[in-house]
Amino acid sequence: MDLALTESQEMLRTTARSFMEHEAPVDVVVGLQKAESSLDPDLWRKAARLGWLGIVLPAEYGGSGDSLSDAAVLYEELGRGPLPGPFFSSGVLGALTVLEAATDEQRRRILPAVASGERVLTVAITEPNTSWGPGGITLAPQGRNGSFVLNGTKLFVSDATSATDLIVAVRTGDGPGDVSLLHVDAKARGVTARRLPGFLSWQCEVSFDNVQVPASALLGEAQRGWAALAGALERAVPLLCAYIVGGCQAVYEKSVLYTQTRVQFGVPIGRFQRVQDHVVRLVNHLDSARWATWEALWKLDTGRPATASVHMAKAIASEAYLEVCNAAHEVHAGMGVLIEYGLPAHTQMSRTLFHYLGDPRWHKRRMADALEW
Amino acid sequence: MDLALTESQEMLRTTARSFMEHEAPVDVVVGLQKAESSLDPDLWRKAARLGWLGIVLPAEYGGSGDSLSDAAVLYEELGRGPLPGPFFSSGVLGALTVLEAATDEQRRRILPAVASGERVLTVAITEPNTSWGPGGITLAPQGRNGSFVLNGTKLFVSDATSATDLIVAVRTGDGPGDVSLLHVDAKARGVTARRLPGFLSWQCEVSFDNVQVPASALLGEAQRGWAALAGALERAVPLLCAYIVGGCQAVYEKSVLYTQTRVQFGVPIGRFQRVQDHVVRLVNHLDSARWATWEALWKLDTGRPATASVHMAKAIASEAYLEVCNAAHEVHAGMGVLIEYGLPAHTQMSRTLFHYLGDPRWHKRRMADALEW
Amino acid sequence: MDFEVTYTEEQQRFRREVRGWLETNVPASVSRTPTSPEDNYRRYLELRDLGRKLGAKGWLYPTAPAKYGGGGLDVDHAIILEEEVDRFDLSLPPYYDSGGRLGSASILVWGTEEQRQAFLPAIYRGEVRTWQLLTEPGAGSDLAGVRMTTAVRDGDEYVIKGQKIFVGSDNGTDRIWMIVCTDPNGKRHENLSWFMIDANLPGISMQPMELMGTGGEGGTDSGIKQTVFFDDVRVPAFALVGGENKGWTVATTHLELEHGGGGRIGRNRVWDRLLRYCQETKRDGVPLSQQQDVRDSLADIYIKTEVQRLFGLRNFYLTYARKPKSYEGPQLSYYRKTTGLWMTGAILEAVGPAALTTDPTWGSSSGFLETQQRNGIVSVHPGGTTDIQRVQMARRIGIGRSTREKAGTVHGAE
Amino acid sequence: MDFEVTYTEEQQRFRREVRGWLETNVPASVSRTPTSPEDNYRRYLELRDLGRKLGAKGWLYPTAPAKYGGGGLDVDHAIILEEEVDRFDLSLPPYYDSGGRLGSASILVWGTEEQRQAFLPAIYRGEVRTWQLLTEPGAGSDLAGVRMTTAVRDGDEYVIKGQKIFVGSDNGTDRIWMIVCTDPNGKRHENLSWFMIDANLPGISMQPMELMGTGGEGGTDSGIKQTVFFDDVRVPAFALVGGENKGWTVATTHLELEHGGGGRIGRNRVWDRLLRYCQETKRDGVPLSQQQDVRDSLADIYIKTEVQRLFGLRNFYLTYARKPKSYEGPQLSYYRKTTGLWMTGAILEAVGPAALTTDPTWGSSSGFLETQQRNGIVSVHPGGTTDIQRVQMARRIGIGRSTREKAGTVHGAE
Repeated sequence: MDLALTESQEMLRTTARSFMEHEAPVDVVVGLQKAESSLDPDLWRKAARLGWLGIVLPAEYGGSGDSLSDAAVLYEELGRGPLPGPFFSSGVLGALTVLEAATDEQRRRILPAVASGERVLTVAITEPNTSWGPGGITLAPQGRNGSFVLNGTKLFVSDATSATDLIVAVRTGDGPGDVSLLHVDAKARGVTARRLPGFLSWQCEVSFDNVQVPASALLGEAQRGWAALAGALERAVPLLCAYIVGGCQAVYEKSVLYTQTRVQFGVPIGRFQRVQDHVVRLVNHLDSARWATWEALWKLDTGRPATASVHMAKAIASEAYLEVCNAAHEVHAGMGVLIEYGLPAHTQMSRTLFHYLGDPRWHKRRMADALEW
Repeated sequence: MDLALTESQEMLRTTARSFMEHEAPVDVVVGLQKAESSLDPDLWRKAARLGWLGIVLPAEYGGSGDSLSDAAVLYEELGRGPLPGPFFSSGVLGALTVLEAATDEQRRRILPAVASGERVLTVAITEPNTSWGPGGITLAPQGRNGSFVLNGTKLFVSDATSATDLIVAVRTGDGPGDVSLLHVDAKARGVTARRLPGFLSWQCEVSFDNVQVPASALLGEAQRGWAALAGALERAVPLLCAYIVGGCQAVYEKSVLYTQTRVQFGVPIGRFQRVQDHVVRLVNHLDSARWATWEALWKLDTGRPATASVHMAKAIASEAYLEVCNAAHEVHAGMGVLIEYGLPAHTQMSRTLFHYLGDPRWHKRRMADALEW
Repeated sequence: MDFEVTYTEEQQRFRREVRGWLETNVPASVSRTPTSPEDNYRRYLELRDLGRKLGAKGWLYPTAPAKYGGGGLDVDHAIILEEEVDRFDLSLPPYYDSGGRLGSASILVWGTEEQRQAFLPAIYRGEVRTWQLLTEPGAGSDLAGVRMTTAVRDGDEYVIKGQKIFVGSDNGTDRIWMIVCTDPNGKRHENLSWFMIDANLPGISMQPMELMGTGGEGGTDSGIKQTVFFDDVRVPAFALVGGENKGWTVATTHLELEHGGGGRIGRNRVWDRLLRYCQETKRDGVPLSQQQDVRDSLADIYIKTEVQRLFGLRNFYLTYARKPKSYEGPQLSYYRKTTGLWMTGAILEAVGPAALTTDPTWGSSSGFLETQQRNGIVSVHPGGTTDIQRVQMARRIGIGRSTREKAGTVHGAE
Repeated sequence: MDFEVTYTEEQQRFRREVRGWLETNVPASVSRTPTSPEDNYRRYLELRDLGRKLGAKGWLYPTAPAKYGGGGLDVDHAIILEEEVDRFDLSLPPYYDSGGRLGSASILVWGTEEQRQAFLPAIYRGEVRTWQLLTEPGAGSDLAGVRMTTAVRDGDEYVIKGQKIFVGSDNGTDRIWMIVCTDPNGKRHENLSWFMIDANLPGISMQPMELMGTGGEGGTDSGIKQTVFFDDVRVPAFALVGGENKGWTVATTHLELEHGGGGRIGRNRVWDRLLRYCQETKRDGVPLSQQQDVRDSLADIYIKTEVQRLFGLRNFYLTYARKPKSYEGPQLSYYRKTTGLWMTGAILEAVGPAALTTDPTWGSSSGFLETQQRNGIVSVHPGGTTDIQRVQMARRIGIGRSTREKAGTVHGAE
């Protein structure tokens, strides 16, 4: 048993922490919040140069071939911002989906450009019914002679306004899992991506209006799309959880510092039991998310059955980030809701990720199924 | 609008409070806890003499014809003990069920003896499936030529070990509500009542082994039993809630007193915010239960539609008593779990009444149905 | 007990009169959700105009004494008025005027006859709106710790310097009232003074603060509060209410009201709209309200709003029947705030991400769900954090201190 | 990271050896739920006998130093032992001996070599059981406030007077250790002393306290604790561990362990049995575990037990890898207690009133659900209320005081 990071993980953490402090301090993160696209070209180039965009990809596809646990160290640091940008959408979920679904030729065509940052992927799964299982996919392409025509809408697609390539899950049969994945050019005629307004962080509507998709756009085999996506999700979700853990950690540190420095009634407010209790609640959620996430990563990296652990980690992490932000708002009162202070960026992200890729109730039920109760 | 008690209600409260202080202080209540029967003959006689056993009955049946709100004043005081005994089982639910279901002849035969305390009723509704709706009633009498034979089990029957007469809900048809009520002598051959052991307050198993029941035992008409019972429950449940409110109030007062007098770290523990927060949680639950209960009573007494309010009151009160006791245990630590201190009698009662006549989830769903969402 | 206000025939006539008047005078356009800052301002002016019309009839502050320009009506008539404006999703006043509502209560209790005559009519008639200035960078929960903003007597005037934060809303104000420090070396609670002043005096300047909540006066933009700077602002000594260094005592009046002491009647707007949304929105062909999960969440949410209504009703009764109160004011406030915050999560779980967007297609109508998601958080701190409200409750229950604290007085000479 | 202990071939052989030994030596009868006080005592004697056999092999306190009679085994072997006894629903020691477990840790750290040799072997070999005596009527959460029980030096002896409450369990004890006041006028934390004494000395008497929980040593009767009276009890000065007035320092060692600092591995017994119960019990023909409501509750309960397991694992790792700890000890304890209390409600809602009865027909097997209903409440206070555990957490996080507090030492000379 060893619950410490390895030496190389510690080094990666130091690099990433320093990157975040210099390139993405709170004013940068706050400044990006209202942008239509989450991608800041300068940050994106630098991240690509550090090899972060291909961190989960094997070397043969231009990646660094790191373990998921290694990548989690990076995503914890990115989550501290919370740094916007399609890091996860493209570099993790997009990359792993292509890796799971595509033919080797397709992989070689797509993935190196993902690792280098030239291509930006996002995976379009859910629709207005907002279900994250295969049953929620109803968008069915027309046309048969090899090519496809798409008409319809995908919703809550992360970072679609900065994507160059969309991986679209479509229904191609009547069986529950008869889903195929199409690789669609985000600039193709008839494709429109729009950031949804409100208390959401770069979740987009993508609409397809008579979009012509060539036969070669089918990733791998038809009807095998859900199996591939499920495999990619199982490995991607714990990295989203790591991003959340990093967010929780940053909010925790902000809150502790505030209780130590904010003076009311002549003493730092951390002396008041009620304020302490908000912090206690916060750290309990943080640690729950952290250890559930890391155990799931360990199971995946060591080839153990991990499905139940992954669902549990997402359920815990989703709830944790929401509750951590709530507790932080109680600690900070007025200061916490000032946009420029930076806490609202976490709060909005916590709401966004609460449901993204499945909310706690959905994951708890999948967990129970996986445990075969 | 007037949220105060009437003058006569204030008088009843004073009488009942004084009765409880003299006849049923904490050592009496604690002393009764392990008895097989909840009925203390001396207390029962005195309560009868005060007219409390017929408080919801019209004068023509030997009762005092008080409103439900009047009766609620009494039941709040009894709940402070919490005073054991079939006050509610016989004097409220039993009496109202007979009133709703029976023919005038039957009422005249049964009810005056209930008001005088000679007969002790209890209503046997639920079975091993522990559902409180008509669907949960599966015990079906055999025999047709007028008389009935009962074989089976009723569970969680309150105070059955002190009852002289059982009102048994039986299934007499295939329709969901095809239920009839039989008036069974608790001493009849083949009837066995047994207090269920454990963290339950006088909830009993009643088993029927070839029990012969004459035709005259049918209360009112066949198949009309559920309608009658539903009518009785709608009026009885708020009085059970009032008993719970009284319990919550007593636990609240005990807890406040303890925080004022228990000294640790050189000050009364009430000075600590964490201790205060247990009390705050407690009083919020207490007041929720109180006002939901009294609004339901007011609706019933003024002939307004009250079904949703009654379900809401029971859902809130059930949860409140449980949480109030939990908070009190956090306030009291070790002292609170000493049997002789009296808090455990409330804690056990709170668990018992959590589910009795329907748990919060059941009542919330019935409330939603009643509101026609 | 009686949980309902019973109306006489005269009162029912009054209700018909009010309803008819409102149907004529409330512009249909005020129900819109503003789409831009300019639109927000236009809507604000429409509401101010409505306020002046209500004020002229004595319906803006219906129970305020008639001799100062209020309605002089009894509680029953006030309830009718509130219920009727509530049908238009409005309150009295129909715009952000908590400074007027709370400030006028303090003046009525603590002002001299001259001050009442000078300050109250403009408020009651809707001619001015008023912001309250309490919080300072170093004095939030610890309101009695106000030190940064000071006033020094100079002849017939006071000179005010300093800074207040988290003030008001958008679109400016006519009047402000504030607590300032008039004795920097004085004892706590005996060193503050309460002033009612003109918002346009030389030396007063404002700078907006962008908040996570939605617009203070409607709209789905970020909420705006102000930082207000005082640079040697000269105010007449007449602006001092309740006497020098008596400001804390004066403030307890409005704090009791702000902490829920006054109670509330009326329906819960979030609930009504949430239920309607769940009944009208289908997922996989079935209305949300018919799905067991959502139904269970709705039941939980409904029950909390009902308890809040009951606590509000009780406080309303205690206030107007002049019964003694203890912890009930802060209890209502605490319950309302914690319920609002809890509800953000409950609604998010029940409704899903549609609760997070103002998108006209994929969100809820007028973005009201998204507004609740933000404001359920932002509403937790103004008027005292939930921590402070528990401090109040504990003191009044009699466990926080060696002597039990009393509720502030909210009745004045009438 | 690696969340699993990896076993060498030697360790796997050891596991087989332990398993075989336990299968031979654990009487099948100990798994019964005692039905009477007499039966409870008989079962206790069986467990003590098992303890002596384990002790003789060094398996009762496996990581304790061999030179004092412990097992001298490393952590991996200890884990194997714990996992194997856990298969019999037992722990090490297999009876209530927290006094021995916590007391021996203190002696190992703070005792002299002579004291270690005198006190430890009997504990490690299972020859004695030990109760701890801490709480007094006036000193519960405020343990440092012990004043009622005093010890006065008289030559080579101390004379102890006073009273301790909430002590031990049923069936008596051989040894006791306690904190007493040795300087009534001394400074807080510098006026207590720590004694290890024989439970049968003249002047010691006990009186049972009946509690709401179930029997401390099994059974579904009321739980029993003791009030212990000291009437001029003379103990040798040798019984004083750590020096006069150093008792608070000595106590911090056991408090850290008691507050979860040591961590825990192993499965959650309530969970395993609850799941099995819900799979085996049908309602209306369908297993509880297949009903969506119950399934959702089970998922919530499972997740909390998993988090508790992960916190325990982390603390276990930190302890035995000798990594610095901060708030993790009290966090585990706080989480365990609040989860246990919460779970009483969650199980009651999921399973219904069957959770409340020990009835063999209508309750759960051996009444384990009913036991959880009681003990989930009763377990909240021993070893520090949840309030006190939050005090500890806050201090160690560095917000409760001006200087951050360190975790107590749990390692001694080995």
